[in-house]
Amino acid sequence: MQLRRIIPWIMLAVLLVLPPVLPRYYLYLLASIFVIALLATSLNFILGFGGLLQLHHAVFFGVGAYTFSILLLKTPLPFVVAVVAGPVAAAFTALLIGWFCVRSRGLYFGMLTLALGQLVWAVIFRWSALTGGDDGLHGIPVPEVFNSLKTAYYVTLTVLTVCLAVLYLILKSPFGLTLMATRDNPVRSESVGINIRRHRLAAFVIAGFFAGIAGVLFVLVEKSVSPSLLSWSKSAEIMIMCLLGGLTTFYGPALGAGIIVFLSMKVGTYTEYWLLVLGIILLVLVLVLPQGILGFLAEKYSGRGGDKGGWGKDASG
Amino acid sequence: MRKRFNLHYLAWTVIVMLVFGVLLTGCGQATPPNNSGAAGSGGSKFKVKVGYIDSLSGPAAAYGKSTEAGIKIAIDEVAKAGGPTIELVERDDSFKPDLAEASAKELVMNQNIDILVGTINSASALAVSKYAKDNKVLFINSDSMSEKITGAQGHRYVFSIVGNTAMIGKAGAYQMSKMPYKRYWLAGSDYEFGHSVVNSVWTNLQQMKPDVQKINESWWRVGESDFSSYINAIRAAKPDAVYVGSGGGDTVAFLKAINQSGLNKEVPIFIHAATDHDSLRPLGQDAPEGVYGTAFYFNYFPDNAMTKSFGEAYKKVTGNYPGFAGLNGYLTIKFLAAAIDKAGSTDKEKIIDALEGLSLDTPVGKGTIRKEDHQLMLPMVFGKTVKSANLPYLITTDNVLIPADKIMPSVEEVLKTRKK
Amino acid sequence: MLQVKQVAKAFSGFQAIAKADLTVPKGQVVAVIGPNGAGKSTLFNLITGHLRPDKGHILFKGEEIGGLSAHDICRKGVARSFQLINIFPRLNTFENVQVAVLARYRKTNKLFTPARKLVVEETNDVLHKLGLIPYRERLCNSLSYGDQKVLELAIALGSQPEILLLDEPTAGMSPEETRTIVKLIKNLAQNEGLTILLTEHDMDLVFDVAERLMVLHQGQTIAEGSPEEVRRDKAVQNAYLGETG
Amino acid sequence: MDAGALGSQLVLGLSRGMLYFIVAAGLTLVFGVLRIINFAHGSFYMLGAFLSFTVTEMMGKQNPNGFWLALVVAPLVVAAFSIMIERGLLRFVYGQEHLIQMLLTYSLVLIFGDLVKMVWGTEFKSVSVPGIFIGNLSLAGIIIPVYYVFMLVVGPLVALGLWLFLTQTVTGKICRATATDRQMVDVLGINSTRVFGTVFALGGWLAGLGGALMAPMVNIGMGMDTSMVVYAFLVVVVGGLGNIWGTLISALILGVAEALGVLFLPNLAIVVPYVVIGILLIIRPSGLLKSVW
Repeated sequence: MQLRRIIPWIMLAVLLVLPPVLPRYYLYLLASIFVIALLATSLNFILGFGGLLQLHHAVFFGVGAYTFSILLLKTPLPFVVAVVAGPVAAAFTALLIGWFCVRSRGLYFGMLTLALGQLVWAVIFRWSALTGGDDGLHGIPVPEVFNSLKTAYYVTLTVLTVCLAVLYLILKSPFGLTLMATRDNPVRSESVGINIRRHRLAAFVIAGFFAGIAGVLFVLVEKSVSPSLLSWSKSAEIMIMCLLGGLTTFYGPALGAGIIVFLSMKVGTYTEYWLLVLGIILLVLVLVLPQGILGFLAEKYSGRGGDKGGWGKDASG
Repeated sequence: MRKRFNLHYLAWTVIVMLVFGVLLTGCGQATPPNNSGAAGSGGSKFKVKVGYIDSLSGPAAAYGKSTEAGIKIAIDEVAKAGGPTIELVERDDSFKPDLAEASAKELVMNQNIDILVGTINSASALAVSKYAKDNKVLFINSDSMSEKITGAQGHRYVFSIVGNTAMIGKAGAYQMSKMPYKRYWLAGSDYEFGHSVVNSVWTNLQQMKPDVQKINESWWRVGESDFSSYINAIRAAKPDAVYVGSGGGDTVAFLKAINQSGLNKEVPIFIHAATDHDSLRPLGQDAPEGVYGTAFYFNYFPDNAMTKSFGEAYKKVTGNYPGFAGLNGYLTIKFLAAAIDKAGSTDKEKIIDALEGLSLDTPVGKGTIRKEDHQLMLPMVFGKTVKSANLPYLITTDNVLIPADKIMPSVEEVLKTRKK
Repeated sequence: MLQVKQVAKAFSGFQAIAKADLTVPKGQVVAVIGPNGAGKSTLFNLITGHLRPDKGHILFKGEEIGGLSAHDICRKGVARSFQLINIFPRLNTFENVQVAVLARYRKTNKLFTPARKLVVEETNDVLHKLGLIPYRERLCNSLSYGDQKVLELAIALGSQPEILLLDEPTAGMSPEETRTIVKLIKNLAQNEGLTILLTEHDMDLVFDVAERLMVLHQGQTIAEGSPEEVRRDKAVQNAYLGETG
Repeated sequence: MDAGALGSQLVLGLSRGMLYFIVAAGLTLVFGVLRIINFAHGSFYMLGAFLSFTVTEMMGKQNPNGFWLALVVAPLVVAAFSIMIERGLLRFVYGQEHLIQMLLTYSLVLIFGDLVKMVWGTEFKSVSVPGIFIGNLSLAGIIIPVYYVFMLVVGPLVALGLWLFLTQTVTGKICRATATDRQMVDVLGINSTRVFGTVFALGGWLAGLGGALMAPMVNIGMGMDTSMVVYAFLVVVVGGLGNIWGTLISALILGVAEALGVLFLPNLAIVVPYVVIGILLIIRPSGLLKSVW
């Protein structure tokens, strides 16, 4: 129990002192892992803790990234405004999509997020005057300081840490407790006076907001955007990260993101069949380790965490 | 309970073994296959690592794989002829621009490579180009036909070996302006490539032949499976001619639909790359006759020794004759190798200087890299599809070589787009 | 306090409730009885807003609540327990009740205050009342069946209702556990002055705790009144008591 | 705008709708009975097309019987694959959550994508239309390619076959009952998982049939799985998840809407289906017909 509390702090300390000794490339790789880790954690906020089948989370990531890029590239608005606008636009998109989706439950919710997410994708793909269509936007003029990999590393790490802390606080707050209650038992939640639709919508918007932050970070690191950011294969990839790390655990998705991003790079250097490898990993995971790595460890070394029933049995209710 | 845990250990073992297995088997293949016969001849003293990023899987894999084959053939040829030894480091971007950019960074930062080539996806090429600019590494665009690469977003560190949408449009308009048709229907795949080709054709055609009219335009989604309703709408409008700007896979499918509907017998149709071998070969005898098309390359025209030798070399490796994507890869390496020899160095800045204005003989004729915008100027070919007497697929007839100066946008025009 | 008037509900052709009437006076314990499939659970679901009545009125303190959503009805002061265990399996006992208390105080939207510092006293109060304090930190799917049933009740009490609906509170319980529950119910009614509406199989229990009965048969109210009146009612004897002997 | 063009467009729209229906029907059937969102449906479709290519190649490219043989063989092989997947993999996750089941099918998408690339390579491929289907049929100013007439026959035949299967056979009846009320079926002592294999195979067969039917019209290559499966999902959602007749209606609406969009708004045709889908979803968020959900 003690150890579990300390590990995140140790990780943070190690990551803080790493840059001087790390080769450039690994700084970059870690920075992009931080971005994806935030994205995956924001998904897990509603998927693992809210029990909502969000099948197209990359949409909010993309909307955040695109809003930020377009404002920087095509308007004279100051950097700070663009930084704020990205997540806000993502949250607003989440509000729109969520408003339709929370009326249905379980798989139907999932299908609607998928369908509506594809609509957003189509808009971005089509509206080439604004978004550059499938060519994307490149050379986003982010302030000079972000051109240094070290800055990018520390900025992404700081934002990730702060966002994880905030998400953690939210999960431990009455809002989070209630969210988990609606996941565990929607019917009962209603009958103790929780407006589950509104509560789920709020959670959906929060998750969209944090995905938007990840989108902004992505642009800071990569300085370009393209519609593939909000393709559904991207969404599936994030879901795989959550599953790999453990859906019922808080740090699982971040761990999963680290593993998948790192592996995709490593495997990519040896073979063009990375997707096959990913598919096999996923298959094995689903069949024998559905509670994920951290879920498994939690189950093994302490009572709570990845519990037997697994995830979201009642989410379909 | 016991059984459950055993299962978990099994899972862990399988995952760990899988990961290591992939890493290990990968290591075996990691050495590039092309430098075997090279060093022996004691030729050039230059050795260089080139990073190659392309879509080797995903919807455009057909072109990526074809370019890859062209590149490998050129590497062998260059080495045998005593040129630089080129070690190719490949990365698959699966048609995803974010993956392409990440791969570029990995190649540059982790593998210490400062020459990159690729990629069929325009967004990938633009992203890699931008990264190359910021980090002062050389990027030679081998496949992407976006005119932004050497146009609006061009810079010192990017070169393009393949023709672009502006050139395609100008070449198409040049040929169409010689024909009597006035009322046009425009159509295409609804994405950047389709729109820029059609725009370029239409603006150029209006300049060359002011009395042309556009009846309407129609756009289908990339990967459309059913063209009958589009063909019916075109048929109903009774245009004099149709111009189509469609992506690779869509071109094949659209040609098939033309053949089934017989539209080619009612109205002249112009499609860029409809005459390309990669579009016609898959269709066998099911391709429509009489469709006009510009292309970057025919493997049988102009009939010269280089055309033949490259065609045969490519066929030996892949089993098929090459289309334009194969030539792209081939020319990319040829120009790079020539530049290294000319520069007498593998220093990227010197290679860039050497590439500027470099001329080489190619299967399509003499090609020169324009100094000002780093775009390769190469003639284009134009022809009309026809059934072949002895081949199982269609070829072209009435072939024309469109000289490079007729299809290149002027330097001023290009540099003006960069100012904006 | 609660009035059900001429309520009807059908499920794709099947008339679950044809014509139900019920009056629950303030401070009384009222029981709805009837054979299996008489529509007792459906009636409960109609009152608590999990289902929407096709016809008729449901009045709570003179205010129409028929057709309102479940959470709105709960906020007006109607809480219920469920026949089958219906708790939050992956929260601990304390949190299970805390959720209800938080909802009662409209504090579920607080984002940044740690939940463990909020409404602790109120929650502990409820746990104490039902003797669940020893299990405070236990993950509730590790509790015994009987304790889970008690927790079920505790969650309902967490909403601090004015009227409590108990759907088969002793279903599946051992005689000893049943006695505990009966004691709890009596205690709630007498000491807390809570109005209680319950359905129950165990007739001894019903006649022990209920001050008023309503008999539902094939979706219709066939009798309503004091236990003695109902016991003497001919229709009831035919329809219900007669069958069970 | 002459009436002939409008008429042709309507008929073409219907035939396009039939195509969507054939592919989407399997998806919705599997969803209704197994409650699994089968992402691998697109892979089955792709497999059907590639198998059809192989069969026609083996028969000789110009042999008209190749097409017919492919139409029989390809769907059956895909169905066989489906059974293997159901028995070998899916079976073990029936007790699991939706997400887990869904991700299992997604892993198949990844695996099949690369396996197809390994087996068939990346070059574009094409299947010939048999000679009798080349050309147009002309009737009262309405011009339709013969192959589309064929589609217009096959589509309703498939629908009819499904209807007969679901209403006249015991397995079909169990399927319908399972889709409507799983619990009730279990209470009646019918082991509902028993029909899962059959249904999954049927779903695979339909996808394979779709692939084989589309093969003569499309360019067979990488990526045809995902471009189709997303579209099929939209059709299924609009129709009402799990409801085959809803899928039929929504497929036809979308097909006709698209065809009319091409005629009247040719430069915006691509957004028409999305607008239609958006409107339908706003009007009926849970699909056109009552979903079994």
